[in-house]
Amino acid sequence: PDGPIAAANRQILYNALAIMLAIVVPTILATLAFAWWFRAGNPRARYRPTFVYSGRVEMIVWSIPILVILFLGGVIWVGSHDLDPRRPVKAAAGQTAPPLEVQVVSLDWKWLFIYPGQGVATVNRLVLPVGVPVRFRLTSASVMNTFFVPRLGSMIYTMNGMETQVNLRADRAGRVYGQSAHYSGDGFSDMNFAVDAMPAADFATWVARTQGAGPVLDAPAYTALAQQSQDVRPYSYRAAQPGLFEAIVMQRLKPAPGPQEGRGGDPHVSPGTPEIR
Amino acid sequence: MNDHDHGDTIPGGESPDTEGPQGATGYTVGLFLAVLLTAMSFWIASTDVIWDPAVPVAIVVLAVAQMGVHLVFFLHVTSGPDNANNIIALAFGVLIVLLVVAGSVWVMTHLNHNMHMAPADMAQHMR
Amino acid sequence: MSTAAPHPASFRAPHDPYALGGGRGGHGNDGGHHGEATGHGAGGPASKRIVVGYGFWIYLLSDIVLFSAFFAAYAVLAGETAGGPSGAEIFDRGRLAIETGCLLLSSYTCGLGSIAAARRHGRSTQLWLAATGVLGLVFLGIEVQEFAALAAEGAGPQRSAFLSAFFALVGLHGLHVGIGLLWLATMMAQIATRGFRPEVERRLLCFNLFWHALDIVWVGVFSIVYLLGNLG
Amino acid sequence: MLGKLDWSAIPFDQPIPLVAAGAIGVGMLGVLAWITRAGHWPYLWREWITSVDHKRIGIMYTMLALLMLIRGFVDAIMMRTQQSMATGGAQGYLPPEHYDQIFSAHGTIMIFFGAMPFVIGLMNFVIPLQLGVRDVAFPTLNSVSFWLTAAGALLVNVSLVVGEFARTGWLPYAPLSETTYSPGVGVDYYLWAIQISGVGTLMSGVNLVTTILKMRAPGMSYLRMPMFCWTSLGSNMLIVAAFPILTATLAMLTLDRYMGFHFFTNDAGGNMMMFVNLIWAWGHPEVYILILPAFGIFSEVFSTFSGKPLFGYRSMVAATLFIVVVSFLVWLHHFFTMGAGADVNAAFGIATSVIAVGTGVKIYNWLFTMYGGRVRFPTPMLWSLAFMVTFVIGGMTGVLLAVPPADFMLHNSMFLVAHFHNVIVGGVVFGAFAGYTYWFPKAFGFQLDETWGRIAFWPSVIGFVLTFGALYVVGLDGMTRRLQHTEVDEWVPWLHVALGGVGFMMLGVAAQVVQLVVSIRHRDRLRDATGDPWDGRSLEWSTASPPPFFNFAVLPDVHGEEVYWGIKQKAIEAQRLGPEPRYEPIHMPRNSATGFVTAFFATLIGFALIWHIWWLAALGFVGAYATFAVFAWRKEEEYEVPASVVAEADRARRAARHAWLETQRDREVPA
Ligand code: HEO
Ligand code: HEM
Ligand SMILES: [Cu+2]
Repeated sequence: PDGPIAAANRQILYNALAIMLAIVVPTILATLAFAWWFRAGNPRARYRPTFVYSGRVEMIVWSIPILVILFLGGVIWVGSHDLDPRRPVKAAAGQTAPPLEVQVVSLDWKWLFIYPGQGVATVNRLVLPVGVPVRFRLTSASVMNTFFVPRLGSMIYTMNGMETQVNLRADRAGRVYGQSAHYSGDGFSDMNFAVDAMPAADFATWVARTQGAGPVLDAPAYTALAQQSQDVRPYSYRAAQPGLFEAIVMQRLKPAPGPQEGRGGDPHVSPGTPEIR
Repeated sequence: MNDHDHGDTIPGGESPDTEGPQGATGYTVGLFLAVLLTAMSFWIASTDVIWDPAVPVAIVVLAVAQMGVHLVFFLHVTSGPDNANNIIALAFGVLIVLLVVAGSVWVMTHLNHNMHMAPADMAQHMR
Repeated sequence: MSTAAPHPASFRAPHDPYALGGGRGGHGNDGGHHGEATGHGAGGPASKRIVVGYGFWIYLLSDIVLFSAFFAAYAVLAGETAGGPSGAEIFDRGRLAIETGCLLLSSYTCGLGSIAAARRHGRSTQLWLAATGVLGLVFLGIEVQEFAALAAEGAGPQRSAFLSAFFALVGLHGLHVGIGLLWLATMMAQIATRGFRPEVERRLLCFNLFWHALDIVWVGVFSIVYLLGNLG
Repeated sequence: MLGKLDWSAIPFDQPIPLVAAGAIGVGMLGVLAWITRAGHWPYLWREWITSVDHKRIGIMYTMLALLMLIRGFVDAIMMRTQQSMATGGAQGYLPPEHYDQIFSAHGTIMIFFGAMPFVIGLMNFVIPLQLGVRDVAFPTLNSVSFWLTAAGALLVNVSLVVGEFARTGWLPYAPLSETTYSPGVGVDYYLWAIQISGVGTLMSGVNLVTTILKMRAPGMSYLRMPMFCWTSLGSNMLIVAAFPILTATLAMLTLDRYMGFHFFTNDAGGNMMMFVNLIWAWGHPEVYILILPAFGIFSEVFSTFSGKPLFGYRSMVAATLFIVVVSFLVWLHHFFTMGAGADVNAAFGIATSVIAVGTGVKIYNWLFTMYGGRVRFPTPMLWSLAFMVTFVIGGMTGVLLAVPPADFMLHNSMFLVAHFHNVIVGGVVFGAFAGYTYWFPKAFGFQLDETWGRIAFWPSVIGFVLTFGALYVVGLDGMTRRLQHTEVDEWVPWLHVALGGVGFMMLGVAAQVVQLVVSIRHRDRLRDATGDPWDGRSLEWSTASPPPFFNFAVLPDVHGEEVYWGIKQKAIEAQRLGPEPRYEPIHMPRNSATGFVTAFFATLIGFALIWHIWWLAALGFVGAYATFAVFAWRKEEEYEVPASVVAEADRARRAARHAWLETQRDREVPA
């Protein structure tokens, strides 16, 4: 599902890498060459113990990095603005469907994806139509996480009581890997999810099928989901209560409670703390 | 120049020339100025004479002025020739303080702006 | 072994370092003015007084940076009242004026104390220091009372992020004042038992710096926290 | 009575830490028993524990660092093994709650108790010698600093057996580190260990800044200071300016955890982004605190072993100061992906890449230091060359991460892990090793065995390149950091390569240990009588090895740059030393137990607070104040060394020098 964002990220990355390699590699070679040629045992090398300053060398020494950084600085400025996560992406050529909104909630330790327009929700599985711009609105039920699908591009943090945004687009059908890029506790390693990109028609079918089966996501169901659990298999909700995401962001639904008694992993290692408040 | 210290000075040091009545005078002048500036701050905070949005600015400026008074009259930090090291250290400190405070506020304002839903925004989403 | 080579321009060292003499062998407290020295402070190690005073100055700057982090936190969190009281609702300007007056005056008495000490007037030094201590105690008393009153009203630091930042910043200053008082008491005992020995004088110098610096921090606190906070 | 502490705190069900700690405990008891039996306590107490000699303290710092580097390396081996085992559904041998402690402890120990004490130790040892003075500005404070650092290290290691360590990473991001999500004592161990050692570091920074600015030999103007002193000055200025931010940030987290404050909590208006912001306002300068002294070491090494003064000295000074200031302008690059917006990201991205200019200048000046030189390749020089070759790659990947759109793909990935190990190991650790091998003969009077030095060097470098090269690859392929197990098959071969690399590094570490043992055993053969085994250029080489406790019989009189080099050439030319100086009595600071006692109470307070044993904490504070009062009332800070003692030591040194001059009779001195 590579899309325009991932492509642009990657191109910038490789461009920057190339321009820097162009001066870093010669630097490495020169280091080895100088050390070798001027080794103490080489009678052909001229010993010039007074060569300790040269205006010309200083000029070059300061200006090469400055020039590279000037160029990179430009790339940074333009790139930061062009690829600002909040900036909407365009639809793929020939694609007319309106942008899709997906609300993302990171929980301990799984991902909840809510499709407000479709009324459904999924856990640990993200389904996207190909070519359609997707606007992700993200928050966290407890600690910080980072929403990251390497093949789609830019990552973004999720935080409780706050909303972040990222705009992405998948251009090819298929399944790729998504994960949290920010450590969030013991169950972190299983905070990954499958991303399925499919043609718009298939997406519609999927939505319809999902609406037909599975539990309902309302406040009590969310509260149950917010308990800590690891390695959760993907499943879906046939209906998600409207406004749930906003309620989480506004903290009308309380932050997740964290570890139960024994508190996280092994009770013997972590004696609980009485609440001091 | 004090031969003993080959010209070095330190903040707060009572060097010979500030001894005697001069020294006490310095502290008294400092106290007077500080009281004046403090009083002005308090006054500005409670009066309507100043244009409202300018009040915080005035208070900050007065605070800076008063810090300067303290430095000069109580801590004896001056721009004298032997004071270079003290001033450089102070300048570095002030630079860091400004960077940390202003930088944090700048960064955090942007983050908060991008992250908190404004209530109006919220209402629209809730409908 | 590589061939020896003189250093270019600056090569004019006349003798072996072991032969350096001129009798500058003491531990840094007798370095005279060095004729050929270039640049500031190049005349050999500074005197102990300078070294101690400067070291403490550097420490104070780091302390100011510590405060600045709390100031930054306060600036960021000042609006986060979480439904609890705001600054305008809890700050009392009368009390603030007394606190400020006490601290300012104590800076003054502290300064006079240092002048008395420079003149080796034992009695008046002690008197001025005692005055400083009393003023500091009054300041601290008022602050503790303010904190207790706020906590009793349910506006303790646990109430909101704003109050957390407020209590931490003002409390940190108060903590410094408290430590200063402890130090002051120790100093006075030392002057009483020891008289004006050089190390006592150096410590007195540091105490002075410390106390004045606390006053400077307080200027920031009363301006930014209280006066600006009171504007609502 | 004992707060939260009871038997359940000891992880009887976890064999690995228990056995490890048991082994360490038995080892330590054995050492203590041996010391007791051999009757070494009085000597240790007198000459080391209560010593305020900057050289002794520097050596103790370095020894602590070496121990902790090994401890951290063991963690690294465990992590690499786990990650290469736990793939494709397998869970490996370390469950998450254990693995998470390991990477947190590894990062914490390596940075705070490995790298920091190493560079601080070297600075402590070298700076007064290079400045031509007898000690640092505040010798007793110096001892306090060291012992507080040791106290912090002790607390971290105690967490291995009593309770747990933090499971929040080396920087305890809120709200994960808040009581709600980390109710155990792990984060508290972290907080108190770092606060205690942080105070030590801050005081050490104050001490060394004052030393460099106010305690130089006569004539040693700023532009005559060796480069190492300059970069140390920069590093310590950064300590003084940055560590208070760390202290403040961790204090806020502590208030949250202990008293229910709301700085960074999810509820009541707390703002976790403020934690991230503040911690990096310290964290970024921190990495330059580490690398700047290393830059100084490389400057000394390149110039010594190229037989040339440092190229572009003034340029280097400028670049150092440039880095000091700019390092305070870039911290946001650690959270580009938090969403501050395009303008902020771009500004910090550009500021970050600007650092590459200052660093690049340094790289090229070292390059031209070799140009036209007569380059020798003993171990310190090998480490330095390896640094040049690898660090430019690490720096380059750093600049890559400073490009926000690229960082959006690489943040928190293994690529990042590879970047910072590339600069820390290739820069700081190689620098520390270069410094260690370079100044070892100065400290102990005999050289380290060169053969074993080379044997240690090659596998270390090869292993390093393999390990972190592999991590760059998986990072580019999207692998994130801190994963206890993985499920992506493409990563597996690379994780094995990384494990192989660590295997090589183990050989290197082992060889380094062997080198030390072999060198000590053959110290007579490796003895250096002249005090100047490398044909050095700065003042530390002018005194004996090991230097007498007063460093210099008479303070050197500095005329020009590289004063010692100039004098040496004159002496060789004239075939004689200067006339014997007039020896005078010297005042030296007295030993003091203050540091040790302070650290004892600090450990007590820390432990008591971690376990909520309030009465013990109160007791600790009383003890700390009592220590202060006793210290304040002590009588004589200094004692006098009679001129005869000074003369005797110095005449012995002069005799050795004379003998050495004889051997230089035929050395040509070019015009
Ligand atoms: C000693 C330690 C050290 C050093 C020296 C550096 C040096 C640099 N670092 Fe790194 N770093 C260090 C330690 C860390 N960094 C990190 C993370 C980190 C991140 C955040 C990434 C992320 O979280 O997503 C960025 C953007 C950088 C950038 C840089 C840059 C630009 C430099 C520059 O200083 C490098 C300059 C050197 C160069 C460029 C090479 C030589 C120059 C030449 C040859 C001149 C010509 C070259 C050019 C013009 C490009 N670092 C982290 C992660 C912490 C964590 O998250 O846990 C750590 C520990
Ligand atoms: C020499 C061999 C070393 C090896 C093999 C090694 C290996 C590792 C590994 C495997 C990780 C965890 C990566 C992950 O998050 O998945 C890690 C993290 C880390 N290492 Fe090292 N390391 C080494 C040396 C060092 C040194 C010398 C330092 C610092 C001075 C250091 C500092 C860190 C830090 C700060 C982290 C991050 C910890 C965290 O995620 O919280 N390492 N290292
Ligand atoms: Cu950084």
